[in-house]
Amino acid sequence: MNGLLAALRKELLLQQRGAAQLFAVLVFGATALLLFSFAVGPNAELLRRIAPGLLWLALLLSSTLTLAESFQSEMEMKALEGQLLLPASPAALYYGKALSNWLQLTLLGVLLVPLMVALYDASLPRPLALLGVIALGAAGLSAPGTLYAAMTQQARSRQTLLPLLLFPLVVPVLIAAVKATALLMHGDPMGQLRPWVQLLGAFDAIHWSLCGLLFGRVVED
Amino acid sequence: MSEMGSGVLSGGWEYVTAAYVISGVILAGYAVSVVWRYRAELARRRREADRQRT
Amino acid sequence: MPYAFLALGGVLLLAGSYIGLFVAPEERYMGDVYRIMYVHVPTAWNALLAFTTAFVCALAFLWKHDFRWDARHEAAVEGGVVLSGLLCIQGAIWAKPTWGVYWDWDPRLTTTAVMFFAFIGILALRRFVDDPVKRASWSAVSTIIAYVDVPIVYFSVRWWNSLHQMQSSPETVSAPFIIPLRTNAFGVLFLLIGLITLRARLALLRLENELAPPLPASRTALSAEGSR
Amino acid sequence: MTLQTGVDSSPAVVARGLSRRYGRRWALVDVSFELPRGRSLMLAGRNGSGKSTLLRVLASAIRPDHGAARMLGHDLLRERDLVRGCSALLSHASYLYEALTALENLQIAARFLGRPANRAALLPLLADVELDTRADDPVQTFSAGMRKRLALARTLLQDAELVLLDEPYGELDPPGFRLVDRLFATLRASGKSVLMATHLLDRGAALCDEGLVLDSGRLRWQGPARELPARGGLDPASLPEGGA
Repeated sequence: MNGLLAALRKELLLQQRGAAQLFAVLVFGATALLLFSFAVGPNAELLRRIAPGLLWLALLLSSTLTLAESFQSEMEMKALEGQLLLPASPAALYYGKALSNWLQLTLLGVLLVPLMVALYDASLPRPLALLGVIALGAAGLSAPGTLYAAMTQQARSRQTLLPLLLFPLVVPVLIAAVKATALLMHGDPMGQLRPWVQLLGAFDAIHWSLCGLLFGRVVED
Repeated sequence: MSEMGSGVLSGGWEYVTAAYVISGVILAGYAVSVVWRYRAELARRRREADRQRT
Repeated sequence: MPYAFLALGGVLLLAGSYIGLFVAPEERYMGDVYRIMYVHVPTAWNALLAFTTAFVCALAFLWKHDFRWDARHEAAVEGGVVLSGLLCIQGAIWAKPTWGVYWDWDPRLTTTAVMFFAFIGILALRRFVDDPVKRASWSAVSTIIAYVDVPIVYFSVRWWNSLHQMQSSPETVSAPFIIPLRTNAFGVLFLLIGLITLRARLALLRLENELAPPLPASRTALSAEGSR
Repeated sequence: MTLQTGVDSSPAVVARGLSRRYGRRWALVDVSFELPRGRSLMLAGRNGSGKSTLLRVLASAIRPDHGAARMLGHDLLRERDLVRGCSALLSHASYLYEALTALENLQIAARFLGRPANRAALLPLLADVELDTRADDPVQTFSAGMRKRLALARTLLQDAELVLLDEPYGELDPPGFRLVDRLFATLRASGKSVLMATHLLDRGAALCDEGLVLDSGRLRWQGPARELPARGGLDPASLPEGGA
């Protein structure tokens, strides 16, 4: 518990210095949203309908940048190894990092929403519920993403490897988050929101526990 | 080519043939590649052992 | 030994396919097209079996730290990738005459495609990591996560595509349908066993080439008790 | 928490047949030695002779492929966390964050250790390595020698019974040399056991009790540290076969 607290304060310090990086990723996500509309064409009706999907695609694409970056400073001077030798438990280090990534991705998602509303003329009837869905979806990206980033940051051709490993894995997150967002934005006459949120919750629960268990085998020799 | 009769899907042998041929080619191809790579590795080892002896 | 499995698997596959193509009767609704099932279903079973084997080998490696499990793991992942790739192609060929499109977002087929990409990613990871120890642990960890992910993917795709749910499986209860199906299933199984064994041997040979030869028997008594 | 009676009096290091390979190369082959508690040992050998590997194995940063060791009575393989709790490694990698300040880097380590992490508690440590005036500058503005000093402070912060120093003199200026000498003496005076890998034979021999020479990962000579310079130290050819 103490270790987790220490890990969280470490992440807080690192995030303060990395604010510029978060901004750059945000610009990347915004550019992606803009480009999607060019790919689809100036069809307002169609854009409004697929807005939830485009939002999550933009978030997914930018998440790989955030995730990869989060281990850059850990591996540069082997700071992570130094903490393991103190000793800090791998689980505490993992959950600290995963929580920090989750926070950043949620923030990113929240900041992309107004842009989506403006670009695609999407309606936003339940903003708080949407925040909840974004938080759950971001948690689903962050848990396996943090683990894989720890691996790929030490491998050759890491830029390709992280999405290659992560994207197939988070198909359920993408499906459930897009569905839930769409139901929130376009109305939910059949009451279908609940099972999708539950699916997101189940994915998060499984991956947050499993990846925490396995992280030690990734960072320890 | 296909005659609609009693709701039975008729014809379609070209799909069946394609499926069997592709399955055969991929399975046989993979089997050959594994055997070939294994043999090549064994041969490489033998060459290396010979070179070390001389 | 593995060659015997390969030969047996090949013979069974030829026999099963012959029965399935020319002896077994037409199916009531699907006519002749259903005959694809005799290769499709055995491929599906064995693809799942290969990934399950990979999962077990990954657990065993993390538990035992023995590189023989890493070699088997690599072999099983590769076999599973080949079979699941084949499965997607077969599924697409079957979907065209039955549904009119090559890809129908059928939950089983889509899950197979996701698995195919997930495990291809693991093969790529193995390519890009030079240290054998890290490569083995990392790919084992990835296999465990990917395998646990499979049921979640399946359910999410099923709910997602619940609008047109037509899991039309041909009737396979009566004997003339069962015989070619089982023959081919065992055919692919034996082929898979032979290929995984051979591929694991190859992986072990390559591993021995990457790792320094084991040290000559040590002089100190305590040194027999190593970590791996 | 081991209640074994032997733990408190057990030697600092008992290594038996430690071996470690990197890919095709054995970096460490069958190294066995003992270091009594409270003593210091100097590791000598050429570049790539396995000094760093040995220290990293003993610090449990990497696992040995063969062999076993007990550090202050704790098993290196089965009681990793206990070993890590009682040993501190000054490594080639500085274990620092470039973007953070000197003080923040120490604070991170102090929080993991459960020590007070406020400014007042950590500034004296920075003063020990003569970095107190640069406490609030980010590490990326530091020179290599200053990073070494900060890494040294981080190692001392752990206050471990067993201190493993990999090239502590590397990249330091002459005042830095004297600083390390002073810190070394303090460690010895407080009863810590110290292992130090260094190329500076005369300096190391003056400070350490025992000496140990590695060559291509093998133990080539073992004896009192003061005899090391006389034996030509870094040139293994001049050493007697099999030593000790």
